[in-house]
Amino acid sequence: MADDLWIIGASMTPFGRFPDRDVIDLAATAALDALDDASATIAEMQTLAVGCLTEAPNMLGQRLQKQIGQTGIPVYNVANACATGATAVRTALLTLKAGEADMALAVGVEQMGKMGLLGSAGRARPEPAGYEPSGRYGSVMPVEGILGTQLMPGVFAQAGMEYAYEHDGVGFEQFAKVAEKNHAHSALNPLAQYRKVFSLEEVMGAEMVAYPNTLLMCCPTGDGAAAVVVCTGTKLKTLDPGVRRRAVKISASVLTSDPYVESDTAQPDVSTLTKRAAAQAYEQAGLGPSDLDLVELHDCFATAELIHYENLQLCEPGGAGDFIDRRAPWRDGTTPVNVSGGLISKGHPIGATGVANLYEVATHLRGEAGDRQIEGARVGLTHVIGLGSACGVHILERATS
Amino acid sequence: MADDLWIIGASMTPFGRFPDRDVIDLAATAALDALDDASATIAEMQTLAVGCLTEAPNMLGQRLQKQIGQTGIPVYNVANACATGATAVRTALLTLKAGEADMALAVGVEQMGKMGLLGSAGRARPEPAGYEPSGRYGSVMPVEGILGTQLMPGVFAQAGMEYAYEHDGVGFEQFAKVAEKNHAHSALNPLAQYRKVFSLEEVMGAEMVAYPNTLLMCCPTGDGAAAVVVCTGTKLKTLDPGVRRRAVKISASVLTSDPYVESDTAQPDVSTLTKRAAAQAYEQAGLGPSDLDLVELHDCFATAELIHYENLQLCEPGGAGDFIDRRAPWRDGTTPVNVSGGLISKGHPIGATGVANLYEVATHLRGEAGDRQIEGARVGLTHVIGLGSACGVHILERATS
Amino acid sequence: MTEAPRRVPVVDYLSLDGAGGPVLRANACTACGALFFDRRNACARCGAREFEHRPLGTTGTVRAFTIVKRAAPNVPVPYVSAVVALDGGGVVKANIRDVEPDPAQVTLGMRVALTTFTCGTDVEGTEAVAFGFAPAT
Amino acid sequence: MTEAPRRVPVVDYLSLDGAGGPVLRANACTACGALFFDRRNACARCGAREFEHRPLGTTGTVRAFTIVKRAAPNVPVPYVSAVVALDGGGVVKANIRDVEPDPAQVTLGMRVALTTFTCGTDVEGTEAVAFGFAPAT
Ligand SMILES: [Zn+2]
Ligand SMILES: [Zn+2]
Repeated sequence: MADDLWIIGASMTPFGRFPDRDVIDLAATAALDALDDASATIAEMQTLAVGCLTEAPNMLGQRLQKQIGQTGIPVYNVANACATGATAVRTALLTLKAGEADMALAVGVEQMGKMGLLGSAGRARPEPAGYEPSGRYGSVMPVEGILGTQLMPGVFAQAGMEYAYEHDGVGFEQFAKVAEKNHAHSALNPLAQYRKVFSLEEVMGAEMVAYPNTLLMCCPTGDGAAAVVVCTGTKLKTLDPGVRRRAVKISASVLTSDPYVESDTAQPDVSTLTKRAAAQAYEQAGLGPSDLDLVELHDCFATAELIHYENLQLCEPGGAGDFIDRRAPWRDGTTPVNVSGGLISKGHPIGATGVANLYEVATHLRGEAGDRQIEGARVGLTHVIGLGSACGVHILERATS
Repeated sequence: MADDLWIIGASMTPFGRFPDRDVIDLAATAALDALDDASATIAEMQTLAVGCLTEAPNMLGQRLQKQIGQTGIPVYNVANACATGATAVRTALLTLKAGEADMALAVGVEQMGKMGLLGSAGRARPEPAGYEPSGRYGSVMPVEGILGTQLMPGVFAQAGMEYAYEHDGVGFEQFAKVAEKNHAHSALNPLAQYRKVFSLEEVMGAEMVAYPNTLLMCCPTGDGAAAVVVCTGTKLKTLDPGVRRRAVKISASVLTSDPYVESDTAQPDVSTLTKRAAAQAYEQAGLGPSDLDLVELHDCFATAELIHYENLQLCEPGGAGDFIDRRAPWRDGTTPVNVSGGLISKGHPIGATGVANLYEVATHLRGEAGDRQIEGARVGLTHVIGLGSACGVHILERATS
Repeated sequence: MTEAPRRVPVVDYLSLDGAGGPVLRANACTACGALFFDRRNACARCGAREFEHRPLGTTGTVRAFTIVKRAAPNVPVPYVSAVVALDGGGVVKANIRDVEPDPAQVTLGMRVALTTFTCGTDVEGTEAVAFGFAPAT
Repeated sequence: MTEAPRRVPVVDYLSLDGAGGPVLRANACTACGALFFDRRNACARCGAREFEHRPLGTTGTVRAFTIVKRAAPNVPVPYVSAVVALDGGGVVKANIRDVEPDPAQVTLGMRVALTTFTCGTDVEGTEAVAFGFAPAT
């Protein structure tokens, strides 16, 4: 009954700052490039799923159709924080699995401009009028900074520090090594927002944002888009040999939310849902972490990448510090992680990220990654997490024929 | 291969203004009520789909889980303008059809407060600085009111007037009769935001908003939520007889977007995508308009309802004026339309609407609609349209066993 | 540095300097002829990606109208908004000028002709020029 | 009309008037015991809908911390934010007070005790009282 699922077209725009383009330009560029890559037209797409966090309420999918082809197909505008792009892909895949489409287009896009590391929370707090309790905590004023921090750099810093509390051999230096690696990797990626190599000392000596995350250990804001054309195995058999040869199999597609844990009252738990998603994905694919030739995981902050080594079973339990110390996730290591440069240096236009990591892995599996190619890559895993929380994991395989 | 799809739990909160509750309270109330109605628990739900336009970027699904049960299941936050709620239901259904779930929860919710008929467009226009062309039309200032109106009341007014241009027997009075009917219907619905009967003269004499729509021909803003628990036919067979007896079959579920038409350059075409959705739905269900015992359609404005009589094939081509003139869509007519009071009087909390109309039809099919019950109802159709555009149509049938 | 222009069109698909007077110009798909007024990535009708500028007719027919009485604070009401099908192709939305904003005075199917008017002046004294339609015979 | 209170807790799960001094109070699920600080619709852990108020322990252990150096404009930096596991149950986020905001001075696993401080004064002179934690032995 279950049909295979395939990526036959993939694209991403360069990530960066594009003030002269609008969010539709970015989405249209990625969509048209993915269609071209698939040797397909918009008329062949039977569903469209679009992920864009900031434009989620604004019919971006339909606005995109008006620029690339209004064919009347179902459009899903989805959002799931930093897992928004992965959710768009999953939604497109659902329509394939449900038998409602045999070819579909998923687009992730975001235009963030220079909104800054703290987002809207970076703006000044209004002066207090009379105190009146409001909201679910009966707070009489905004409590950010008064009752700890709930902003991203601090939340992920504390998530990393909790791992350090529980496991030996993890500290500021290990976290910094993650960023050193991703900056180094990005130098090989022409699509990355930044391509500058930094020494470990430079990473550790950069402006401290939220210890242990320095500015060079935090992903930037930026603009960009990515898209994939997906189809069923049955459909794939009808397509041209050139398309079939470059097709990449989606061996697992998983979305999870965070199950209850006691510490949710302090801050979201980014580990349990990732562990669950990874376990489900390995089971779906019939593969294990040792089969992975490369991994694109959600390094929104260096502290996050380190704990995901364990969450994704890339290292032994408790062994994430050792894993980075022995350079296992470097591109010439045993399990290359974020050879694109990762969110930290490739960039993180929110809605685009979960689609762009599929583009990255697919490009390696196709042997088309140029200077940054992981030679002979056959299997790769992508991972994103949106705080609050949503986790998307996909496992891709090179076509065996 | 294809399994049946069923609604086993349905709920809606009263629609109105609830400044003392937050959007999560509304969503949680509807969700818990729907679970209770299905004799199910959150632990049995395998996916959660949430539709809320204003909260689309803000992880509302996960925030709801934190109030009703964090079970780790996939969460989809979706948006499609006024078709947002229907899209949430469709997404939940996709996960059933895809074999990823056998029971799922879909919630639609919106807390609009008193944002006013014109939404954010009702605010004052800033004074012009130096003129600089910007945006896709190279406009040097906001053009609302200068190059016609693109606000909802005017767009739907013009859509209605275009129908009047093309067909005889349609004018101000016919549009007003639609609102007269829906206000009258709402008097029987304890969940409606307004329950006041108005004469045709009162409707026509009310403050003119955008001719031919007077204030009594426009839906209000408001707060509310609705939820459904859906499951597969295979799962249904395992449930208690009491649940099975009240189960309502989803015989069709369709989502469309607007295909290209020449007049898109002036304003969105709300008819073609509705016509396509209806045709697809009738085909899926193996039913026709004459089989319908009641219809809940998207009467955001009285002009809209009138043209949807034809779009949904409830009347003969060109016959919408005659259809309302002979009171066919009244609750004692041949095809009762919006016996809930419709958006015009029941209210229109955006994300809730597409789920609430499923609640309404399901409640009639179960014979549980109290004073407003359409006796012996066996088949009903729901329709929503979000401008820009997305159209959702569902056909429901009473269980035959 | 050139001096700032004294009159600018309120949207770039209004051309003020045509030989025959003001005219609306569309992006026409070179593959299928579909007309668009905005900056394009591809054709909504056929997906092709090439366009050419084309001036449209200056007369047309009112296919639909509304009389707006409740609007944003700075927008004078009442006014007549209409969907106008231009002779020779193209459908556009604009205000109907030079007519009473009264349902008895505006008729579906009425013939109209393009007109322009000043819709604002910026801090530098530049006038923004908008288009509308006026009854024609 | 009563006179406005002079001191209010910054959040309602901080109780200032307990017999033993300030204390955090949780909504505890009567079915499974899960603790929550916010207004509840149902239990995130088990789905039950009944809760009772329960005072929590005033000492605990730092499970994680960060030292925030870049913050919103009105928030003084640097400061130490921490995840504190309370003795007897409950996990909460707050600032660590009375300690240098230096990684050499804050240690994972350090013992802390609840403390309160004034975090603002409104136009009527009412003081808002927040909680934090200070090193304990
Ligand atoms: Zn074309
Ligand atoms: Zn519980």
